[in-house]
Amino acid sequence: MSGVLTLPARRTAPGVFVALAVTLAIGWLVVTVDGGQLFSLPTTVSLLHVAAGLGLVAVGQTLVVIGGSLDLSVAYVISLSTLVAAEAMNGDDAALLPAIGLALAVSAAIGLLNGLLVTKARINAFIATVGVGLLLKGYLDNGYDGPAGKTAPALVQGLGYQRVGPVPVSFLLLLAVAAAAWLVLARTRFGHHLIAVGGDPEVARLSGVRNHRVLVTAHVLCSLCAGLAGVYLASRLGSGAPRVGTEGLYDLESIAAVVLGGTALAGGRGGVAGTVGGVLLLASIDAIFNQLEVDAFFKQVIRGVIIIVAVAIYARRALRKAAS
Amino acid sequence: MRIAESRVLPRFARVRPGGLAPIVAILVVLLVLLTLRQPDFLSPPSLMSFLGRSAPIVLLAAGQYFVIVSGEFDLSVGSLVTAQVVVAARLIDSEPSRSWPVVVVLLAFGALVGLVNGVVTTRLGVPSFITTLGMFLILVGAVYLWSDGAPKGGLSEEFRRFGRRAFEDVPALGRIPYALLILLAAAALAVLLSRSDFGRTLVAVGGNPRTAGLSGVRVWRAKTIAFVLSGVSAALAAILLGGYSGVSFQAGAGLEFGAITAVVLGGVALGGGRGSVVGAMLGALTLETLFALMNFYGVSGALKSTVQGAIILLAVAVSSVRSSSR
Amino acid sequence: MIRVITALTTAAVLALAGCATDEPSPSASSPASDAAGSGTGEQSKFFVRADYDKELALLGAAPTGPAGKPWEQALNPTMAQTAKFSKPGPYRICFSNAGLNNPWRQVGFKTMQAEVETHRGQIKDFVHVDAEGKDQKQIADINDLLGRGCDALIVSPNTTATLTPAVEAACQKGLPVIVFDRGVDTTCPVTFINPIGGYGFGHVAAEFVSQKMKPGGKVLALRILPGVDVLETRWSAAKVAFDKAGVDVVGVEFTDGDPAKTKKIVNDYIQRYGTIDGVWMDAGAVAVAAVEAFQDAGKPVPPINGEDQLDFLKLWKDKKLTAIAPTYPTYQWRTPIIAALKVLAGEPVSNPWKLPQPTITEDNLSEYVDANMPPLHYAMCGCTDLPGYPQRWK
Amino acid sequence: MADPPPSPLLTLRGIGKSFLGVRVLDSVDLDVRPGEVHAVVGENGAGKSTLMKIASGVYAPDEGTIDFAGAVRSFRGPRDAQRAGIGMVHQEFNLLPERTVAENVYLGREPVRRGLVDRKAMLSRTAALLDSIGESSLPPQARVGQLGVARQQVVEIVKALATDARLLIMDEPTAALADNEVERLYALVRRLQERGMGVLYVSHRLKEVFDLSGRITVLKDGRLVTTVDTARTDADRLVRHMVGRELSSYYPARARPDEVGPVRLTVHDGGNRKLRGVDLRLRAGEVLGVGGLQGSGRSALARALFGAAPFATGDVRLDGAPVRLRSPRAAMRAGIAYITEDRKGEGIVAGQSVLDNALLASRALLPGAGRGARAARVRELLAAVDVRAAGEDQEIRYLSGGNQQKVVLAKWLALGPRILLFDEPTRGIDVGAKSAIHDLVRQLARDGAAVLMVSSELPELLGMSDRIIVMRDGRIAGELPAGAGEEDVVALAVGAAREAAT
Repeated sequence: MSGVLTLPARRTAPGVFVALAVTLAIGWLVVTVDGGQLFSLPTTVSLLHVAAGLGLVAVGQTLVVIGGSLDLSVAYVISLSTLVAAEAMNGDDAALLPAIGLALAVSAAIGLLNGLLVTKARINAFIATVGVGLLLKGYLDNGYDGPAGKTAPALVQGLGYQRVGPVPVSFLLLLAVAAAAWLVLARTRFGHHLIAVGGDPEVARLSGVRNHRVLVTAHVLCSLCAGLAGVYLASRLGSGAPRVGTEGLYDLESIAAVVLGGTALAGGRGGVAGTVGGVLLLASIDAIFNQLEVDAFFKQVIRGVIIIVAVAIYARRALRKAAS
Repeated sequence: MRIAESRVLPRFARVRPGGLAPIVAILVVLLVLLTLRQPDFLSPPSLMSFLGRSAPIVLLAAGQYFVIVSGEFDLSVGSLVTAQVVVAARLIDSEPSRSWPVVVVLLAFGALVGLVNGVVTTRLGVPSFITTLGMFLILVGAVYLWSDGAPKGGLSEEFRRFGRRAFEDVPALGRIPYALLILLAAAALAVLLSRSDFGRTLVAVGGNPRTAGLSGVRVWRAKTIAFVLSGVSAALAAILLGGYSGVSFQAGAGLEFGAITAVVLGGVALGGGRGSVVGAMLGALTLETLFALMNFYGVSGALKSTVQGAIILLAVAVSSVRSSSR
Repeated sequence: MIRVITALTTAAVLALAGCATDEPSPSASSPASDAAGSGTGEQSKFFVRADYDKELALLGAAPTGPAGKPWEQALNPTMAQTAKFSKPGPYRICFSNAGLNNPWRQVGFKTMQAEVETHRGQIKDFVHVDAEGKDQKQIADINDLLGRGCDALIVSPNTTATLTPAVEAACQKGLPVIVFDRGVDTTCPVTFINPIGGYGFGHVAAEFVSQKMKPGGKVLALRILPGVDVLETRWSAAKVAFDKAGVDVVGVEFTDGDPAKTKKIVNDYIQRYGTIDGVWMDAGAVAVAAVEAFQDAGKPVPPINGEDQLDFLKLWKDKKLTAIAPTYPTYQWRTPIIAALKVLAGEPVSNPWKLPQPTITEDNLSEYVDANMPPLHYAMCGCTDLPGYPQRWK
Repeated sequence: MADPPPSPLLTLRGIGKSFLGVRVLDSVDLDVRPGEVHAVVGENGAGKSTLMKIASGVYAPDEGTIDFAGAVRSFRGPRDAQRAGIGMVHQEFNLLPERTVAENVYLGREPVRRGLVDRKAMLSRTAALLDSIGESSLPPQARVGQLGVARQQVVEIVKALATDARLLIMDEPTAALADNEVERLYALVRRLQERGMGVLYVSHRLKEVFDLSGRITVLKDGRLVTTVDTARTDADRLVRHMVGRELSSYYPARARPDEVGPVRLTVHDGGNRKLRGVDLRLRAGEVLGVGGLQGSGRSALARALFGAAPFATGDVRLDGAPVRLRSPRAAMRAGIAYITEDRKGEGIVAGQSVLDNALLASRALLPGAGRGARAARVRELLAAVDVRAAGEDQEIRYLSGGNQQKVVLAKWLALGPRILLFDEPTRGIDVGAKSAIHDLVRQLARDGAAVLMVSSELPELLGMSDRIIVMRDGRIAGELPAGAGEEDVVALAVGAAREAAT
């Protein structure tokens, strides 16, 4: 027994990064044989942009999933956030910060609602967030018949198109948010409590953790991340778009990225590093298939298979660990 | 063994918490509101056609019930319905004689998808949310791929009558849609099944898998059968839906959420172990009534989802708070 | 907990009540249903009077260009010089596609591929990237294509407003950019190709429906989903026509393109109003379902419009409906290839390039009904002369 | 000695608590002084754990007051109690397997520096705490899931120590500890005592109680029997206080020799991850008791025989024929039933009705067959075991523990088992129902069943068994005949060395 004890508790990097490396290597080979270039500047930039949008949402989603919850309303929150931001800016750089603040505040309020429904009203997170999503959908459908508002030019230039070398500012934003989320999980009391609530709510409660408060906070943070993704998308699109979230399938894709990254859907296990890996994996598949001009529907089949296989592998590993 | 005097009370003294009362109450309120607006809604012809067109979602809810009560999710049913409808159109290709064989193929296909969902979930330890989400992506992608992006062929009238036609000139009722009869038969089967040994065992699996396993239940087998039932119900729903409205890539869109919502509205607990199939089916009927209600009240098309969302949240919140304050 | 429930109750009640008070004006319709003056509610912000007038004028204009080849014709052409893009072939032509997620785009894209095949000598490479209906991905796709040595870039934008910055960025690279179907809010592309457009479509259909029905009759408007510009313009033109004709638009409903939902909606409206005297739709996808709803309810099918999808045309012919099918022709997918080659050869092209937008009526219906093609094929594909017809489209 | 006793740290007055109508505590008074170890003893079901949970804020009392450090408290949760200075070592593990030792120890009160969790401080403080109880070999950054049971218990204790509590509640803290670890715990408790900390110490082991405590409170059936100074009492008197009741002193008559039939089940050299070299013979008509400390392999033996955690090695024979008990189903087919110790976790389906629970095993094993007759038979059985419920459709979670256990028994009896494995058959069951269960167990043996009964309650084990085997470290340490004394069992359970020392 004591031999086992000396093992370090921190686990090695999630398998998703191995998968990412293998995917990129094979992808690079195939694309090169095909006569293309996988790592050309524009392709890399595009890949990172796609990753940035999905990544911001997925990092937030990671937090609620670790807490044993789930947020299926993020797609609508994103759409709403693009609209709030773009309409409040109305093309005026002076309104930039207040508008971003407003968009984030609205998002946070929705997260608060989600959190209260899950904790105080004791509605299963699946139903609660689908329900809130429907509320928002009605608002968007009723209030908007197309893109509205105009993003401040400074934001478009800065967040939307500016880059440092091959790395877009938005991807740096993602890295910053992911690092912040990592810090929150690893180094704040809230983070520790969140992992505990997801791992075993009863243990958390008996240890003096205020489960409800923790879960509500996680939902607020998740919605904030979605709101931030919305601000980013507004900077890319130049305006608010009422269906950008749902068209992008950000709800299901973010969950896919989270589980690809090794976070357990049941909660209590996982982290944002894996999620970023999952996001990069999905974006790389996109990029490779783009280069090869593979049918989008075929890509979808592949994605479905990858998600199932990845989680099956994680499940097998967890099983082996439990047995050892 | 010493035989003591029976302390178990007779059947009429049953206590049944978490029963059908809430969903029946909601349904009645909606029906009253509907009848106030549209007095002839409950007249036989109107009611028959309403029940007929509601059959697919009610069937899906019944199938989803078995999966949810066993503690799992099936998010793949919507895409399965779409796939089935498109496959049916291509296989039948407007050729009447192929209708029956294709019905059989569809049922087998539904069962197969359910089997794969079940085996992957139970044997590979993948959470069913992920398994069926993956299956959702695979089915949608595959069916688009296979049909090259646009449905091919067409459904024969023979195939479509299940979902579209009716026994005409029935005394008192006017017409009885085939779909309604199929629904009634399937619902009766579902009720029987849910009361059967398997059905009760499945509830035990959802309620406490460890107890079930230690009582000799093969948990993985029970759950897999539940997924197969869901797949078969999706096949039936696809046959009726394809019949009702023809071939389209939109045929099954969003039905998985509709079915899960219906089941939860019907008092079935997500996570398993509680609820009845009748409740699930009533939940589906309630959702359909809600849609009709909104049509009759002229709720703006765009606002419908808000009303739907608010009512679902309200109903579920009330019932969950009720049951936890017990 | 109680507070949450109270809030929910309030929301539900407000939502229901808010709509229930629409009672007096039966048109519980999109954006704001309480506008008193017109029966169809407030005009969409997509409605631009000048464009509307221009488009309606184009309906009567005579096309220039080779007869029988509407995809090469232009209405009221205004030529743009392209000499600066002239370069020797063969070319690599790149195409950023909004999506392939509906039959219209599928038929169109196959038509485009076939068109490319007819120019095999001049086009060495045709690069296609599918944005899967996602704005964000299309922006990234366009950026990606800029690094792939394209000689010309064709864009079919997913959303007009949101794709504008990306298209502008592409123009700045000095590449000839050709936009078709939906437009962009910038003049930088070499040309913007599309048929007359949404106003024309909506107007033709609405005129027909209101003329064929009794005056003041009840019309049900069926729309696919809100917020798609092409569809919004169709509806805004229809509104004008309906208001002018003084018909009673009893409902504007979104079907999500789901035939089952369509049938339920139509069925409920038939029950609610007894009869519906006309049906207007912003796209043909669920026209058959709408017709079936009347058939199944045992009611005569009122004047209705569809699109050039074959299932509707067949039904129309078989059941002798009072119908019309304005089109948004898929042959427009041929034109960008033709235009790109012209631009790269330095030949002038019209900008904007307005294509004719034929309407299928009872008179020419039989020309378009082809029992051998699949039900969701679009008759107005202009593809019968292309290589691989009909197999490629089956 | 001459000093007046210091004013109490914790005072409980008139504490009462009921669960679903079952009275588990009735006007209990208790106080703990600073620097005092106050032991609470009583049989299983006496209400000790509930009382501790009330003191630590997990449950709110229905009646009575809690006075801590000079103020009346009404804790709204364990967090309140912790803040006030009451730490608790739980009987069941209260740890997150996925997290490190340090993270578990400081869960809910992580040290913070500049807004962030101070990992260094957390690790060093955990290390210091571990060191202070002589567990410095346990790395603070080890993942708890990788630790053995004993070390997890150590973490559990350290977790409570880390609260800077003024009062520490220890609920059976030594249940999983080895001898040297117990000694260390003693040293630790004494050190805490010197610092002026009060300790509420719940234990079954009288030796510990006498070694450590200053006063002892005896609970019985949810009531206070007495509180005595440890110095003024002895084990005999204490046991009389604990056991002194009429109902449980009665056990049904043992099997007469002519009632014991042939050997039903033999195990030769059975072993798996928790068991080694098990040799066993079980006869029809007898009740074979299995004793031993927690974790000694008692339950593992029952689970191995039931196929839930099968033997990996060895040879099992049923009526002389080899049989492979690889799964519960296989065991059930062979006529074996297993009544688990964890009734809530794996004995019942809480949300299902009495009838559904009683039918579960028959439905699983013989689906569909003769449903009407079977239901009638199960109803008869429910009546026969005297289940008291509002109706057969009542959800089983609303039943008392004893009635739940009877339903579980009916579930197994419906299969007509020939071998019954009882694991703590009367755990958490009120006194009246206990003897009913005892009667049922004996009656089953009398009707020809072979019964194996695991019990940690010595009176029950001694009173019910026709033979007793005692487990230690996954082996059968020895066998005792009917009529053996408690000391014999304890001696075998803890090993001869300890016996000599006592």
